[in-house]
Amino acid sequence: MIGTWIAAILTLCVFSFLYKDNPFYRFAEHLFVGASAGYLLAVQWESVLIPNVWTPLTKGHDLVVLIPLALGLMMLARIWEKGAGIARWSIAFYVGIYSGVAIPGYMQAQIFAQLADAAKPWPAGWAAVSSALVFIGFLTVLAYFFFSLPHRGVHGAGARVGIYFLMVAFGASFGYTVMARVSLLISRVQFLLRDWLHVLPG
Amino acid sequence: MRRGPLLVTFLSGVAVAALYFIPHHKAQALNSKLLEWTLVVYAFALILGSLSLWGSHMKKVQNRAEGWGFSLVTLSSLVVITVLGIWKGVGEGTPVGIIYDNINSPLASTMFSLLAFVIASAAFRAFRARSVEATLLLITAIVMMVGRVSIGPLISPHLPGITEWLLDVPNLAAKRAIALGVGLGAVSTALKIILGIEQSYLGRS
Amino acid sequence: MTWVRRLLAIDRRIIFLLVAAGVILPLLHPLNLPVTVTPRVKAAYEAIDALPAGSKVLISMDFEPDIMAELMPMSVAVIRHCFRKHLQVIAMTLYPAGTGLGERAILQAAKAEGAVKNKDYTWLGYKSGFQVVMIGIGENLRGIYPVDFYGTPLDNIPMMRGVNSYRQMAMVVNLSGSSATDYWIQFAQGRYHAPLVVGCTAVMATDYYPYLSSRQILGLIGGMKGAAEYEALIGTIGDARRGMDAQSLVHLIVVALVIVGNGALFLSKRAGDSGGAATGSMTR
Amino acid sequence: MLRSGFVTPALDTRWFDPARWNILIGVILFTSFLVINLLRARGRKELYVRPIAGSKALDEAIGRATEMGRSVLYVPGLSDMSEVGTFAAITILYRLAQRVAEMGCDIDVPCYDPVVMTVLDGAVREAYSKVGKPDAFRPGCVHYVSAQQMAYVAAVNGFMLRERPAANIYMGSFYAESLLLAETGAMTGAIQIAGTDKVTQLPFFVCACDYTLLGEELYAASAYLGREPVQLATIIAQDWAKALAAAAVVAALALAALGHTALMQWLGVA
Repeated sequence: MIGTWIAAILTLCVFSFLYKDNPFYRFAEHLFVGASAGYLLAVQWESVLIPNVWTPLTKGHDLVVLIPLALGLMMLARIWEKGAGIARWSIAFYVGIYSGVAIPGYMQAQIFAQLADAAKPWPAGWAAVSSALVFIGFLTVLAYFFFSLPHRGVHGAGARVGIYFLMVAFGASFGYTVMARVSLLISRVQFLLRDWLHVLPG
Repeated sequence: MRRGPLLVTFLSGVAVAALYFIPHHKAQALNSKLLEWTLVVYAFALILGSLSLWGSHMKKVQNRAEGWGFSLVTLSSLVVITVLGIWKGVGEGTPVGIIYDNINSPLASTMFSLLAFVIASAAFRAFRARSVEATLLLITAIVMMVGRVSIGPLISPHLPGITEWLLDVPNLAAKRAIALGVGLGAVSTALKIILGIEQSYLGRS
Repeated sequence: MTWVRRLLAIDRRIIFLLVAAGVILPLLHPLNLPVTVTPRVKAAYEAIDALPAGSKVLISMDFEPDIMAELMPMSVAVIRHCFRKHLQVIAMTLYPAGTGLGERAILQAAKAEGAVKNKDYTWLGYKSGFQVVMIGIGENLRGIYPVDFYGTPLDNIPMMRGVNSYRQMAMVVNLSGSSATDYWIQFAQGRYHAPLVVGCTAVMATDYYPYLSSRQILGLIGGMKGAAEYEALIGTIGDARRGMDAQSLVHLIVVALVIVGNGALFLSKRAGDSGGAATGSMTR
Repeated sequence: MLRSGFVTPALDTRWFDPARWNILIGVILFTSFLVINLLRARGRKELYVRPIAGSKALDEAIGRATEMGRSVLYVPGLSDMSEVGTFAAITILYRLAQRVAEMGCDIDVPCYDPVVMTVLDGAVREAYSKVGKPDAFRPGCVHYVSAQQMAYVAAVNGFMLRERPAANIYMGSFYAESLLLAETGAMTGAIQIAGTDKVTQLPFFVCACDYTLLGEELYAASAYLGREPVQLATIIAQDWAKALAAAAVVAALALAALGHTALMQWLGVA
């Protein structure tokens, strides 16, 4: 009950930004920043530091855990100017791991899987026209994103066509994005009208 | 000075990339372990970040800078929720869970829904058919907006089919080329990092 | 042509009011416009519908409250469909704040369809780290989730017997509003070949068409509209279908604004004044 | 009792997954493209990369901020170190911060990801040192805001309205926040330059910003800004890979039409 009122008031505080920047919005903004930072910190404590460091160390006497713990503490050294050099080791490890994951991951899901599909034989009949268009679109958009040649001649013409394909794709994303945002607004209004003001049936 | 960290990046990167090709269960267990460690590093980085947030708002309060009272709101909510969360947990039904449902969650979804208004106002003032490209974008967007919702088939029974075709053909073609380009960009960045060519993340070009 | 100039310089707050009215009025006075089902949602429905009774389906609800408007109705509809087909649902989330939502979705669906905990569904709850969890499930589910959300060891849950990786699951359904979907494609599908159905926000939907074409994902439910279609397919009325009238109306308003804005600019240009200048910094 | 039903699936003991040959070959090929071009770059000074409009505008924006005596706001995207866009954001900021330090104006970098914050802080400090002005660096100009998307947006929007930076630069991976940030920025009249590899967000940036780098142009810009042969070489290596990919698709289609499906199958991921 009180929760619904608080939520409703905060909702209105944020909506007031549409009129102009004002102390209500500013209050909501600052509350939000603090609350979310605190929440994320507590979540990391509960879902990472306790199960992945504390429990294995104290219950399982798993000394391997000291490695990530050391890396984490080295990261914290960044608090001091002089600690930058120490924190670099943790960053190096972190970045290395994610780079290593990225190489085969992207190679497979975004390169080979897409090439394999692009190389599928075309169906017969009218559907072949669509397949041909997908094929042309694929090549011309690639041409647009080809940086080491100036956009001239055949390549230039291809890139021109490519940009049209890009624009249609952007338009489609755009339309869908409008749809998503409107849905979120509908849900907020449903909350205000139903859960708070009770003018809509449950 | 930076040779050590570069070696760490190289070794960890090569190891994880190689593990992708090795289905042996021990290799996969090692893979999971390495990924788990990054979570711990992140958790500590978040502590560091929160200290940075604390510092910047604390400075405002100490200097009595314009709007310092608002900074107090940030500072106190940060402390209260961190302490409550560590003490009582963050799940459903805990104090922090309840705070999350009634403060964070409505604030986040309302911020998000502001977009619907902003889009409408931008639609009127900024989405201009200034060139062939922009016109193409706008026409596609309009067809999508009308064709994908209930009102579409009432205007023309062909509209949903047209939107599906737009998604399946030109959209697919462009998105595929983009996926390929982004994929290559990602692989090349990752390679540059592992090979030590890209060092900006260590604060050096 | 002063009226054109005045129109172009209209206060943005008037537009905001227009949008607000477009949302509120149809919610108060529904028009009940019909919902047409699009092929990709149908494909998702059929992929799940074709599974034999008793198959295990992993449903990961990777979203937080901010976008629950789109994904919550979808989750309820998909889970209800699974229960109707007597599929056993293993549900989880990759977002800490998704814990409450996921549980709410599954309880709501279970109540509506009379499904029973540990027999028809298991709620595993939250674990952090996208890649870690997805690879973990591929290798050893119990390593990631030794117990379910309520602390029951998986070995003591009847429906979880013999289930320890994607290999024992007939399908993975990812309902997400983030890049988690990319990782499900890369890992669950790419690395472990689990059949994958995706439900996502409308914004993300167009990005996944290449993966539909390549059959990396079998069906795609996009946004609140997708959820409304799914509700229509299983014959229920939820929040998604209730919101669809407002959705249509606001879309029409946005389209009208684009057309009027461009029309007015065109007219003012023809009249010889630089109509764009009056509209503020946005028209650069 | 219930335990008896559990069957441990056979543990995998293979040391190589033969289904992944194609990926391995792809990685090796691409690595060699990169190495070849790096060697070429070392041998010759001039490698051609087409100019990217938005990257020139960055200098102009810093110039304007300096003239007006106001700051530059740099938003490095809302993603972590696993995203390429973030690396582009780091490299671009490193170059930009050097210009900012030279011109003597102020920069503010609010961060979403704490690890990215640490990295950016190092990069900006280094940039100030590099142009010989380490003392001009203002500690705290790179700061963490929130790893919750909308909290971040709320704070940055508030900052734009109250501090009125003269230039807003958005580089990196952006999601739903793009239009909220860019519209608010436009309201303040700041000059705005954006670049993102998240194509869904591009229409919004295109509409609300003065210059926008489209998709991959973001990566190219980070290389182009430095005009270092090593960076340019990677763009060319990527172009080679694109050409090879296009050729492979054409060849696979042609061969399949003639009845040879081997190439098509080889491309398939198992």
